[in-house]
Amino acid sequence: MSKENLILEIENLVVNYELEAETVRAVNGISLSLEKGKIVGLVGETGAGKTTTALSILKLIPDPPGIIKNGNISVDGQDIIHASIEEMEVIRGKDVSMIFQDPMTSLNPVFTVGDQIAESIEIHEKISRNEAFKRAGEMLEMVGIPASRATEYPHQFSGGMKQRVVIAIALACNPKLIIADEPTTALDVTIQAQVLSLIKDLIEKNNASMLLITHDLGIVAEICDEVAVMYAGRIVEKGTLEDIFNNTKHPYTEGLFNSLPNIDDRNAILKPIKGLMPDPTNLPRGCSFAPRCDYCTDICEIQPENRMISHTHSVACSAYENPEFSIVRGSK
Amino acid sequence: ETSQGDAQSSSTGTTSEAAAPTENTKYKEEVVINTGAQVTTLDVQEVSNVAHNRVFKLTHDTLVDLDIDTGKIVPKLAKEWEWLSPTELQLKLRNDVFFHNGEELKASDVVFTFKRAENGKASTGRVSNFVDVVAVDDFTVKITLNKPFVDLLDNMTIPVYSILSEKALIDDPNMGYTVGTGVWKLNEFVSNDYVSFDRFDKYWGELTPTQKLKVKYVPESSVSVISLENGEADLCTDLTSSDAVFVEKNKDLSLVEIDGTTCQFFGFNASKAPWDNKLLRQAVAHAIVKEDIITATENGYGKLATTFWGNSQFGYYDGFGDYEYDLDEAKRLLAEAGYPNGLDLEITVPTGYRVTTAELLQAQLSQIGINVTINEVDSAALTSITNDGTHESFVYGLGFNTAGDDIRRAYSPKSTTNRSHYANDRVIELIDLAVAEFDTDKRLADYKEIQEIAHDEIPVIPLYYQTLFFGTNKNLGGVTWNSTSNTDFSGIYVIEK
Amino acid sequence: MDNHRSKHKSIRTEKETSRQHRNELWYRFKKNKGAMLGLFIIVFLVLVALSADFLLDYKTDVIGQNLKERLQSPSLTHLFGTDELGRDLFFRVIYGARFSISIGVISVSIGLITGTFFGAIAGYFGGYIEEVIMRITDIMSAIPSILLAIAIVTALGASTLNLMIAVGVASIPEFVRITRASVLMVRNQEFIEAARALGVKEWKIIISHVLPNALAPIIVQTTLTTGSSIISASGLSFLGLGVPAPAPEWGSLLSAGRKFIRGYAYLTLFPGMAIMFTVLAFNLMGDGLRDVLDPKLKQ
Amino acid sequence: MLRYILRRIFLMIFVVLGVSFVVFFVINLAPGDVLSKIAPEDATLEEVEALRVELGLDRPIMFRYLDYMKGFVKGDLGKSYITGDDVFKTYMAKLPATLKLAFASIFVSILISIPLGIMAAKNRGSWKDNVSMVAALLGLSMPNFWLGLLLILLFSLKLGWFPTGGAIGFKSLILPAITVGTGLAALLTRTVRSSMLEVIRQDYLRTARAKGVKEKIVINKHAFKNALIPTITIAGTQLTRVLGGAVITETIFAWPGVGRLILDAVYSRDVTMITGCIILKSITISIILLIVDLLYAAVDPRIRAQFAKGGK
Amino acid sequence: MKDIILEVKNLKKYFKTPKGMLQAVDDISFSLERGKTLGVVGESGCGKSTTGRTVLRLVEPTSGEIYFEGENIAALSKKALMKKRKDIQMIFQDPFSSLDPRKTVKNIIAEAIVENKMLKDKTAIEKRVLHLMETVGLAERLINAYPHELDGGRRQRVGIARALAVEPKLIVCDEPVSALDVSIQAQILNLLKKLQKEMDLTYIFITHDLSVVNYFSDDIAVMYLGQIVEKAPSEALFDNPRHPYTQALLSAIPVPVIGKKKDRIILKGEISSPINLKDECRFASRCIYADEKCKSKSPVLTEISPNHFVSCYKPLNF
Ligand SMILES: Nc1ncnc2c1ncn2[C@@H]1O[C@H](COP(=O)(O)OP(=O)(O)OP(=O)(O)O)[C@@H](O)[C@H]1O
Ligand SMILES: Nc1ncnc2c1ncn2[C@@H]1O[C@H](COP(=O)(O)OP(=O)(O)OP(=O)(O)O)[C@@H](O)[C@H]1O
Ligand SMILES: [Mg+2]
Ligand SMILES: [Mg+2]
Repeated sequence: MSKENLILEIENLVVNYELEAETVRAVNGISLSLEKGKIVGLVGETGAGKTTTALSILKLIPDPPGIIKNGNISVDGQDIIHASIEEMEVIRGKDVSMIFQDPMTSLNPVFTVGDQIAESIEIHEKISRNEAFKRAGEMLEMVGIPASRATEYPHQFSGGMKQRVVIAIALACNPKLIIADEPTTALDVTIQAQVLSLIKDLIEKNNASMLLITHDLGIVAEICDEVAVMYAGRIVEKGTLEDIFNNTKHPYTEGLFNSLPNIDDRNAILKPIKGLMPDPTNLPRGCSFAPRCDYCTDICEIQPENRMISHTHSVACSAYENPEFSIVRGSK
Repeated sequence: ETSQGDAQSSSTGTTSEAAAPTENTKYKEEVVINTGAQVTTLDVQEVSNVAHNRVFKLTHDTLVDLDIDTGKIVPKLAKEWEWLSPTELQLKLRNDVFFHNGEELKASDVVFTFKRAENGKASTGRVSNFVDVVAVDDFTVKITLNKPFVDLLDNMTIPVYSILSEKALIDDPNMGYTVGTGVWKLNEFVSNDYVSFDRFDKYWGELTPTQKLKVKYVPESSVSVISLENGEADLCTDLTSSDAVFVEKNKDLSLVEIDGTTCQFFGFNASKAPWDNKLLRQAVAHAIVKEDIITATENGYGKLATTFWGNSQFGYYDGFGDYEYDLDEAKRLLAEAGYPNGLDLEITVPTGYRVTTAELLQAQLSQIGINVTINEVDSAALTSITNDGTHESFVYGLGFNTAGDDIRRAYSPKSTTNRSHYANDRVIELIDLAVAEFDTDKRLADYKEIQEIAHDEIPVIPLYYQTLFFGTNKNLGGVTWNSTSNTDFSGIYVIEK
Repeated sequence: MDNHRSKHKSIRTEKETSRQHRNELWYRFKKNKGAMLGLFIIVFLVLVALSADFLLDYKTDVIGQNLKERLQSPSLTHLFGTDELGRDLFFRVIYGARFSISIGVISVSIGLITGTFFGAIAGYFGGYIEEVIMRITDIMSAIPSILLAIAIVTALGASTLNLMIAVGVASIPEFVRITRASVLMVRNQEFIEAARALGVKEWKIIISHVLPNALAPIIVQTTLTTGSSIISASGLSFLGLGVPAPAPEWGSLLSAGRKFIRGYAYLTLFPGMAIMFTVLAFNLMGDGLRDVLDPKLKQ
Repeated sequence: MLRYILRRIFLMIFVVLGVSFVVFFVINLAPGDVLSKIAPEDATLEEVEALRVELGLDRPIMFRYLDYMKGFVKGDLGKSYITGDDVFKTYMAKLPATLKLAFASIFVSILISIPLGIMAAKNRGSWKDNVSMVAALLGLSMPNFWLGLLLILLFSLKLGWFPTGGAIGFKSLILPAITVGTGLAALLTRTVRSSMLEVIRQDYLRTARAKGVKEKIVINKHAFKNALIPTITIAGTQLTRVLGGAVITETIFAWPGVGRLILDAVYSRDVTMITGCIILKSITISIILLIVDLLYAAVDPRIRAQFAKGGK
Repeated sequence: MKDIILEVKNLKKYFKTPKGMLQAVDDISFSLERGKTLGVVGESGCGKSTTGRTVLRLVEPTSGEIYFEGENIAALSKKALMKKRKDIQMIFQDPFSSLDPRKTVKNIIAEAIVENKMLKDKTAIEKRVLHLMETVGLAERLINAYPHELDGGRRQRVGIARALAVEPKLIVCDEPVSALDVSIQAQILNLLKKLQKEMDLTYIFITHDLSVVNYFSDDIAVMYLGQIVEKAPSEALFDNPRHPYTQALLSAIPVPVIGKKKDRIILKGEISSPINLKDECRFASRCIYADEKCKSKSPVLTEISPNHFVSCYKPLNF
């Protein structure tokens, strides 16, 4: 895996939200890299720090209270952490663009969708307004909306169409990297299916890469090449689809799978993870999953190291100090 | 809201003269007068009060005028006149007078005017004693009265008797009354805001050098003064004593100070118990310190009043002493009236400066055990309260005309101006006698007797005569100053440096 | 479908050491310096108003006249100087707090109670009841508040109580609107439906669920209106419809002093400042409360 | 759209009827009547009564009201008892001055409040925020007449920059507009600030930033246009307030507006004038509110859509 | 003999809107056996919640009958309804807005008990509250907590405890887990299952998550634009969906198993507006099989195999 081939590289990223009374440790030293042309899924529960990670890449963390404490991020070899705001403004929307979770609120209600798509083009390609607007129409056609509707406002669109508009905005300038933050969570299943297949097609067509954030393992199974599982601001397990789904190593990942009702076996019993995610302002010492973990032992008091299981698969669990150790799911 | 009534006055008049004008003096083209009272109509027969009369005198002329220095009646539109009998007055008109619409003034206009006066709200009472007005010829009019009326000529100097143009009112029944014979011709009237005038060059008398005149309504008096200091206005009427100071201090301005005829008084409802009791009223009169009231309400400006009579009105008499400040006597009278421990009294007072007077009365009367509450109302409410007679006492002011018979409205039991509801048959008898009496001495004796009765029964306690302040540009001249409505601004001019 | 946001909160506010809701509000309020200053001034004024009767003798100190000492500039003997009747302005301003504060408080209570009552009914029941209430509100607000006040004061006579009524009545429409809007927001929340499913009676739902949750904007409006009521009352004094003399209500003092505004500026300065700081205090507190109570601004 | 406007006009009729009724009766509650102003000083009590009968003021109020409404239905608002002038004409003569003052003060307040509000919101919690909020509040906390007098003392007397009053020329507008405007500015600043705070949290701003839009444009274009909607609401209601009640400012600056006209009419109990003016005023206000609503529609396409549907 | 606890016949609920009549629920009928769960699935806005609410008469039905234990709820007077209400309860989707933020857990749960005069004594009430909390798995120490201090899962447990407080027989669960994270979701689903077993509860389980409904329900009704398009026992429905919409819906579910890619039926367009609908098959505009007939008259729900109802002119066969 050569560095040139990486579109995104995150090293040891730490992000805190420093509030008046407390500090939320949202991201606690994650490292992640993304090869060109690949789709990587970032999975985790609410509050795991997925969005924070994504926003860090564009340096869009709300500041205050958010602060990038530590770490390196580079996009296509370009250093992000030390880039000025002006430099970032050039990167945003051009090299890296983002699709947000909620199409209902991600579009500005008082501008036409055409304008909102054209704005991005106008900024980055330095072309005239009219031309940009024409391009916006083409983008709309591309996501399956008649160009004639470019002059309409977001409220005139349905949820699925709005999400397509958001996608059109993100893809308007042929970005190299797309960060999709739960792009279909707000949509109905049938619409979700439409949108996902659209995204996938467009990514392939544009030869772009994508970081797909979701909490739906089903979606990951369907379109991702690699997966990273996040828990309490850390990546606990990372690998190819095959590694994670069929060769699960981390107890948390196992818990996630066990929590899902199996559509094919309606009599299978759900085995939820006990307890709750720890309070990010008050993380336990050592492994943050330990309090909920069935396999927890004394060594979990120490922060687990990332351990390569194979050259694609890594896991952060101290239980593997013991070579005998295996989780239930993995053993079956 | 001041109720200075119709007024007409005398000896205090002076004519203001700025540095004597020379050949090539430059005059200000437009002169602006600020007034604190509104002008609601330009029809002389509809309203008669100080603020309106000042304006009426600009556009209209009366048949006769009053010489302020001598107190004599002098010709105006009428060159000469003659009493043919005690009830018949014949007047000869000038024959060089034109109305603003170009028509010549004729006797028929006078006849028309007095005929129309029967329907005017303000004029109807004025002509109720007219039996007939006839045009003897084009320039001679004869007025016949139903009974002798000594004060007729005096009264006829009030603008409500101004002569209107018959032609103008036939041409334009709505606005024709604005056409007069005065030196100023109406340009624009914006009610609640201003009235502006152009000079009428065909005026029969002396013309002023000023081309345009504007009378502006500025309700807030301190603002009015500031606008004078700024040069936005050239003259300010009716300043308060506290504002007058600033005019005095300013070397570009001059202050005109005139003894007023408006008597500020403290009146009782003499027709309602317990204040129908003379003793109670006398007790109060002994407990009041009028000087303090002048000091606090008027910053010391004002002339102490002992009689309820205009101080330039015919028949004015102040030979008897005032009630002495004597708390023991006051308490004795209270006890005699049956209130040894005092009693309650409500003073109804219109909003404004008179409230201070009421506050002082409250403090002073508390000394003799009278517990005063102050009922502050607006002037419309005050009028209806006093008309209905539901009040106990009130603080108000009354402006008098020069004519002696003007006292009638203050003491006639039916008059709305008699807010005390005071009724004394002898007083009425004396008033009736006096107005038909051509012998001046006898008349004066009648009026003296009235004042003695009133002084004893004291239905109103006269407090003081308000001093009037006008602020002017230092270079302003041409104004005939007078205590009340006879102040004549029509000759006004300002010399430009 | 947007439960995303609430999930955030759930994680963040999940504390093993559960801090009480009210304490938290107070904590946030305390951090707002302006609001604290406002509260401080108000508490101070209320204390002054309450103790005025002990500190001063109304008959001598407050309305006792002394013409020999009229119109004296501020000095050690007369901190704020004296007025045209020689009354000590400092004492009058102090005593005036009683009037001005109670005018603010009582007139607001009138607006608050009436407005909230009708607003809640309109918002909760909707339909034609709402239509009627809202149209009447429209009518009331179409009549200029100052005219309404003038009419009331002239009709009922000038007295402190009538002034309060006048100012209070004029503030009703605003309270109706705000309450209604706020109730409308709460009305459609699921917990209201849950209460109904449990068989809770409608009026009880209004009182124990709807109003408490709709209260925040009403509280804010109350503090803000208290300030503006004091201003309105002073405006009425200017028009001669204020608290009758010789009571030293600040608006009356200010308006009585205005003819001396040039020669004896202190006569308007001190009452003016008193009004200004009081109103400012109520406004600061209102703004602070708004920040504290508005759940959207929590972060 | 048309349906919406028609509905509003229908409501306007309803409000007018209610207003006329309330005003007519409320004024009659007050002691004193117009006769105290039109009867001559020297009138006798009988003459006053005669005049009352002549003017029909002796009849029961209900009849007088019905008579008035009869005229009103025919489009006749009656004549002033005091001046005899046509009420409609008088009102219309005063309206321009009032409108001028209202719009000028709204303009002044917008001029102050928008930059101040945006700055405060952008720097929430900082000293800039605190200072501008306190400054805005000070404007609100000063009784209007006091502020007006102080302005006159400073700018007319001391500095001589502006005239003390009267509605002549642009200069005369400035001080009254500031007097009314500062109070409004305080409210507007707060509205701008809080709606900006609201908008600043919205996801679509993040979208805009993610597109690479410059921060300044994000605030001034994307955020502001959204924050404008509540601002227009408040500005609209404030405008109506100024239209009805700048009485005090009008008095101090001798501004010949509607408020003063109504006030004077109240003092003289000129019932036709008061009722007529207030009816006209509420119509003026309704029209302005309608315009404000249409203005929202211009800013906010969602509202435009609602209008198009005819709903509210 | 089946013990039918609820029978809904020709239920309609229309809302007046400025655009026209919104047919939120349009002529649906179903029945439900005691102790069983009926799953209701469908896309956003198809009328699931309205159906649930109408069953409780939280919204007044436009027409139709709702027989609960043989009694027509739709015809009850307000007063009688008040008494009946406690037999049917509801658990809401949004655990945040369904709890009064100003009440403590104790008050929220106790309100139901007090209002229905089930207990009077303070300590008895508190005991009952604690018992209920234990039943739904809430720690005792949370009794005085406010909703905002709780996470979504716990809040949802409070909602459940509140519903249980009045000892209902039927509970309408309106998307009770869709706002929760998977791990919490599983906890709540397990809890609901446990309670059903213990208390012999009957559920109407509304959701848009098909994998959940499959796990949870005995029967499933698929709704589309205010109507039930297919209703069958869960297995039958999943194994053999007959309506084209059901089929598309099932095929759209992403399954967390790699390689398990089904033939996806991607529907064109989106669910259309339920206002002023014409007499045609409501799915016709999105259906690949639709023809003239579908567009001329609305099909009716017919039983095509035992207990399997479909509303389609050409039910598919697999
Ligand atoms: N602006 C903020 N201020 C304070 N805390 C924040 C802020 N944004 C996020 N957090 C906290 O940071 C942590 C991580 O949040 P983040 O949004 O990255 O999670 P996520 O994995 O995207 O969750 P979700 O699945 O809910 O979107 C959470 O505890 C969240 O409450
Ligand atoms: N009170 C109401 N007034 C008007 N329309 C309503 C009302 N309640 C619901 N609707 C409309 O009825 C239709 C069905 O709504 P309902 O809430 O039952 O859908 P749902 O299937 O529960 O959707 P979701 O999955 O979004 O919760 C929707 O179009 C909705 O807009
Ligand atoms: Mg997120
Ligand atoms: Mg629903």
